[in-house]
Amino acid sequence: MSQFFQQVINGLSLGSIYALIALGYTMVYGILKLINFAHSEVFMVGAYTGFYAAGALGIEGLEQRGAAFPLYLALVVLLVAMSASALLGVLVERLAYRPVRSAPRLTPLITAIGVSLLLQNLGMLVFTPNPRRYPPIIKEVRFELGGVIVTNIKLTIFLVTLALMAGLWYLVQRTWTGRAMRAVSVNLDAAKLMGIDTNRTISATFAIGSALAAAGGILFGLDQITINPLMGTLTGLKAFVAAVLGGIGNIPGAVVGGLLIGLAEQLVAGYVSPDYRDAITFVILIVILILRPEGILGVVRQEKV
Amino acid sequence: MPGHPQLGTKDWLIRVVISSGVVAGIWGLGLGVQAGLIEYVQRIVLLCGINIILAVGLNLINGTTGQFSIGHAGFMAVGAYATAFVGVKLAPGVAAALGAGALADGVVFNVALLVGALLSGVAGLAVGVPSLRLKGDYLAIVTLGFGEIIRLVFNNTKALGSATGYFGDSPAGLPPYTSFFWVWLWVVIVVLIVRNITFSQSGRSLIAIREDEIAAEAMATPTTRLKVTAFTVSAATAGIAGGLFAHMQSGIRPEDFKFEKSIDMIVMIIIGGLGSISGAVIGGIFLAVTLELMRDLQEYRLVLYALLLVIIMIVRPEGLLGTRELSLSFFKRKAGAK
Amino acid sequence: MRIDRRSLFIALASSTLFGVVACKGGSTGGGSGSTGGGSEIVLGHYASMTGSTAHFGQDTDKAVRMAVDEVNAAGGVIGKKLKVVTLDTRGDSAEAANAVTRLIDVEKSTAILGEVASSLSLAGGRVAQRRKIPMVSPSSTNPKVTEVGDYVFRVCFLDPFQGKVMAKFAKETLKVDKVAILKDVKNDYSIGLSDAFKESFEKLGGKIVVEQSYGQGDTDFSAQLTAIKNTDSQAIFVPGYYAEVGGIARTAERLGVKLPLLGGDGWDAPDLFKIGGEAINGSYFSNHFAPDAATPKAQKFVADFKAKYGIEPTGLGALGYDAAAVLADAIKRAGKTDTDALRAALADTKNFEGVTGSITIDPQRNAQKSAVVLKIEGGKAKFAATVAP
Amino acid sequence: MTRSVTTPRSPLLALEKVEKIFGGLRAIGGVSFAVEPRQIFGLIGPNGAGKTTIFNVVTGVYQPDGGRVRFDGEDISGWPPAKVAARGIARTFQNIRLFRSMTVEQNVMVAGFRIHKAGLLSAVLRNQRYMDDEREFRRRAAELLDIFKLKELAAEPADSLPYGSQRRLEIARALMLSPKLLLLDEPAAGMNSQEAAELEKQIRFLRDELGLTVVLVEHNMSVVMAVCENIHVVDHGETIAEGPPALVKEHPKVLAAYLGEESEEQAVAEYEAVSRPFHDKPPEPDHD
Amino acid sequence: MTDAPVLEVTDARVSYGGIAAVKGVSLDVRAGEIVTLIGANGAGKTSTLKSIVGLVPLKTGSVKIFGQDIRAEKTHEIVARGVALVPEGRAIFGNLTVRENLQLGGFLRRDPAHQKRALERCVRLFPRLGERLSQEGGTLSGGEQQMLAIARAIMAEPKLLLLDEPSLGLAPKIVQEVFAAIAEIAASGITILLVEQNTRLALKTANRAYVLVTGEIVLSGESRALQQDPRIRAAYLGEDVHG
Repeated sequence: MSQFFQQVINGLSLGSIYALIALGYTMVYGILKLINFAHSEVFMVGAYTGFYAAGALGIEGLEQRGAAFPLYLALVVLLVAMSASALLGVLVERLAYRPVRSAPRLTPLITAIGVSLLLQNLGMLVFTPNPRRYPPIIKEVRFELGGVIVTNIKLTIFLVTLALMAGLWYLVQRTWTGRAMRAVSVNLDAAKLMGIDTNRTISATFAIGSALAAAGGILFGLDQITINPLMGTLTGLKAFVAAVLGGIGNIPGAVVGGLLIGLAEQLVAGYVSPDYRDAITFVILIVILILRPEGILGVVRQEKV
Repeated sequence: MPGHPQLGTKDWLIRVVISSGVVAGIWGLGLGVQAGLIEYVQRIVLLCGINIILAVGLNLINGTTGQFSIGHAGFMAVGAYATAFVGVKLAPGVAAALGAGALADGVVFNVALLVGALLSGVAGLAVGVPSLRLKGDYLAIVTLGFGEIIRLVFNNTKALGSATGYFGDSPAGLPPYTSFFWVWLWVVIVVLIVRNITFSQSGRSLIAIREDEIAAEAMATPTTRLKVTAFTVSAATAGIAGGLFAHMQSGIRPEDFKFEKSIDMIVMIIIGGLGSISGAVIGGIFLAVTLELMRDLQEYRLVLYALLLVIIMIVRPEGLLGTRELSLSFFKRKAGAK
Repeated sequence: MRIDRRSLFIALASSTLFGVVACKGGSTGGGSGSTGGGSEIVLGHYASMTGSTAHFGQDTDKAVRMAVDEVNAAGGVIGKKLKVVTLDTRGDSAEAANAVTRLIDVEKSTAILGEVASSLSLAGGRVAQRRKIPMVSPSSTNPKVTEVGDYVFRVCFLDPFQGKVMAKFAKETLKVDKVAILKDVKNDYSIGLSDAFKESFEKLGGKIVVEQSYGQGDTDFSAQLTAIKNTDSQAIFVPGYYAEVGGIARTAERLGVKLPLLGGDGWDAPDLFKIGGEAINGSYFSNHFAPDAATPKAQKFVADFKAKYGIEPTGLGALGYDAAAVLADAIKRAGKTDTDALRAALADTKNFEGVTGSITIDPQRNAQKSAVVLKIEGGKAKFAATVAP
Repeated sequence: MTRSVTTPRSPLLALEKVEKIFGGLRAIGGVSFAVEPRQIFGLIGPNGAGKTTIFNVVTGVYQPDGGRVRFDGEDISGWPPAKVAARGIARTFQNIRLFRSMTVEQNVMVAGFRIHKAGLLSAVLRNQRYMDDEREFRRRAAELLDIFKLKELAAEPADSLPYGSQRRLEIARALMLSPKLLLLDEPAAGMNSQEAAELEKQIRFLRDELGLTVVLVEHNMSVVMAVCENIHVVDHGETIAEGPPALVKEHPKVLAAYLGEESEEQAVAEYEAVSRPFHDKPPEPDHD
Repeated sequence: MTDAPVLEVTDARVSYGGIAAVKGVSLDVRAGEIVTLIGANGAGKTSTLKSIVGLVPLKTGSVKIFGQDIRAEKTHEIVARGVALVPEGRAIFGNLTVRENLQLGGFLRRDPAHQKRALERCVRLFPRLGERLSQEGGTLSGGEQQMLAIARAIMAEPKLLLLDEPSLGLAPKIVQEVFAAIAEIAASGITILLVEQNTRLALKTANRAYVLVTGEIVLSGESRALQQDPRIRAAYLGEDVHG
């Protein structure tokens, strides 16, 4: 039984990371109806920025002396990574997506795949393909509950994800920026007529989604120990599936979807075979899209004829 | 072809003569290529042919029918593994019956290719039936998922070598059946099949599905059946390409059929122009050649490759030809499909 | 406007087409050397310089170039300088075969070096074999690689041997009877090694309690380790690459799995200690050489490499160095660049003092080498035992 | 105008208490009517009254949530659109749905799929059966294009046609199905009075010469009143009146809910002006 | 008020992919006026409105708001100058509540005091909306959606209101209600440019009118005079006026 709970705990923390990334996918899809494949690379860049920022702040020296990395510096690392990713997300939208915004739907999709490939390969060039150990910007503390081992990092991941989801939900539902985003997602031209600077709103969406991905990247690094330039590919794909599972465009849905994918993956790996941990995600994707394409929390909208 | 006369024996005779001429032409060309080109260039020429088959086949579903698959590498994998496996199992028997040599090899290879095409077609059918109810991005993502699942299955199948891949029973790997003659003969066959489908009643209906599915249905078009058919044919052609690829490589492994391979195929048809057969041909050649030419760029190669893709999408998303066709006299076609 | 753009693209397309024709001439890039007549001997190296296994190719390439530079600094071989031409495989077997074909046809390579991954060595090896150009793989340990034919060699030991070494060590030295296996199913090396270990270990009377798996590039191993934790295994055999092994060690520690990890030469990289940290202490792996019991030659190699590139060499690098050195030595002994003579000289390699130990090529064209078992203590790999073939 | 004599024959199309609900909203709530063979039948009502929804239920685009649709003695409720079309119901669309990049001729030929005999294999082999098929389709398409004065435009891409011609092309395409029943959704929308008058003639031609039954959704009252023999009026998804034009025009419920309180002629004229959907030509690519 | 007209369009041309939809339209609207632009389907009315607010690019010509050339400005900047457009087909935000729709209408006037005041005004103008503030916009009836669209447009208290076919698809009774509200809005001092197919109604409501046929102004003048003009009928029905 403790094994089961251990798998559940691990699944939830993994799922939380998927959820954080899924939020970015879901926001962008909601507003532009675009699968932002490059989002997984924004996540990767976020993780690397955190890696280098921690290095610049002297984490290696502290570690060698056995000293903990101060919390305020950890927050600085987080902030730097989130800003860098936000900037990257905005740039990608500006340079690659905006020119094809009004093109047929598949053009932006392929553009997104292209940008994803580009950033991946740039990542290998700049960061080198070698996996890196993630610096312990938060010192890991372990505690055991009835044979189940929980770490402060796993708890942090879970709580940060819930907090960011709540914050995002508040932003979208209760603030002017959020209202503008929702207006843009329903009807771009009508939003313009309200006096909304739609380009700025779309940029803001990319910035926020990308910042969340960077947070996910850092938490991922802390939890999973190593990062590499290809870390985003599969993780991003799973996060996207999470967004679809929860109902694309739906913020709580992304989180529910992320947690479910994380759990499913972990349980399949633990009880069926780790060989099929990736396959289960795709199986879930296929099943959900065929049975309920609007996702768990999504709303059906019938096409007008 | 308005006012086409009755097809008489003479017409069939002409067709047979033309076909024989084409076969002989490819054969002769093959001899020339073997004699005149270094093996490196020969390999690129083979790759071009395989790419053309991939691109023309994928174009039938992505371009003509407007249903977006980004997981076609999976079908290529099915064809590759099936062809390789069947070829290995078949070879001793056929060699015993016909005597070892070019004839036996040709028989084994083409039977194996057909089996490969059949099985990848079946895989296409199995994937297409549930998936093709979806549209646009969602369909794309599901095909991606299926493509990955197919690869994971091969990755976990011991009998086919798991991650090491399948190389047949001999340490030297699969026999190098793939020659200029077979590749380009199959190029001609696949291009002809796809072209004849595209410019027929079924092809018109496929384009109608792309243009407006609801209207197509209202015109009594069995859209699902047609989409699945196109998907199956498309998967089968990918299977043929896979089989040719396997025997060019002397061996295959799951890693050969990753998502990136599907992207490569999409890049081919995007470059040429979605919906254009001649565009797909150009795109297939372009990709094989460009990737080779850029090899000297080392680690910058893939960066440039991705950059090229993005720039094409921004500057010329409809590709080189759009949905137009180059009017090659080879096709003997009037400007009907413009 | 539209017309202009179209013609631009057509021009682009046709220019690449002409590129092929130009290739026929045989002089693209830097490959202008020719067999025999020129002042240079071209060694073609094909490696994954990009893609997910790029660090293998890059590490190997650095060492290969270093070896060649050293040979050239010492005056070259048979009066000629060696020249390395490296082509990328992107970790893709079609590209590997393309690359080898081009190395032979266009770059006019006398011999071929590569690849790290066995499947790519197989793809490239078949081309080399067909064209009768000698090829030396630095670090492909899958037995099938040299079975391709008589022109394919390697300078590393084979997976069955390595598996036997670790099985014997586990059963006889560590005295464990029950072992869990955690293998990388996307990696043929890992699968081969795991099979070899399993066979030997069971032959010795041990028991494989559970077999778990992961895929190269994975970062989450908690499900597998949680499952292993709930068995009565006494050790875990992890025949993978260092990056995942480091993560596995950390995850095991985190989950309270206090079992020693056992592995193979894929562990050998400085990053293993960086990634694994303290969690990797107390683990054992088989390798080509032990740094602390290293020969002066090996020590010099490590020092030179660090001086030249600013980073520690990996085991892959050491083997790359040896492969290039063995090849240079064979050319010297053959006295000419004739491929048959070179092949014969390679096959004749005996007791060559390499960085990774003494190399003798056996009739199957594999290197007969002894293996060492290293124990990790305090962030360093220390010599624990030597196992001869 | 020839008024068909009501016959005791069974109706060609019969709706029995058909219901359709969208997310709690009742788009049609129990509509029943019957269309006799060779009748020109009008279906009118204010925008959003559910007329197009009725078409969509009949043609299988939507599944009815209640009631039945009978066609030619067969219950076709819930059939998929292609099956309904193959059974003999053809339609046009409110917002033109042509295959835009295809030529005018090809648009018409698409609708020949139902009767094509040459399968994929024939197409691949380009055998006699395929040749016969193609020739036959071309002949029929030419005939239809001739009727609708589109012959000269046969090789033009459909989206390059003027609005009125696109509307006619949609009808020609529908006729390629050789249907028994033709549903026309606002065929006069966007036509000027001359074009509308021409359309009236064409609709009568369809019935008189081709023996078709026609159901018409239309806002152009002069067209409706001129060609329809029977008119069914819906409002808010429910039937409020049915009968011949003269009767419907004077029905108090129709006057109250639909034409307003002004004098009838004025109201008709006003209605005409108000309720035509507007398409600023050419349409922009839609962004949704 | 200054002498400059609220809106002055000079020789505006709009085309879509090479096909001209508006071929040199010039018109002006002065403070306090209701001006109507009438014409049949496809005459270019909507395109003219869209070009004024920058939703479609002008090929040539200029648009001036209070004498300021706004051709280079983006839609949201033009809106910020006090121009509001009620688009054809209403374009309300279907899955946002009525209240949120209205709030967004006042996106440029976000201070709570203004929002409260403007909301109250809208509810006074259209009491039906007041009952449905927390309902999703998409669940409103056609007439209510039109009212919401108009109310949303005046939330920011524009100086110039552009209305595109407010009567479209509405039953006559509702049309009367909507037009009564338009008259009230005009009375409150907002200048109005009304695009309408319902010629009679439009001429009844407006002070002046322009008649648009296939992208060109063929007739203009006082509404009262135009009401009697036989050419109106010709223009409206799309018959050839040029002779």
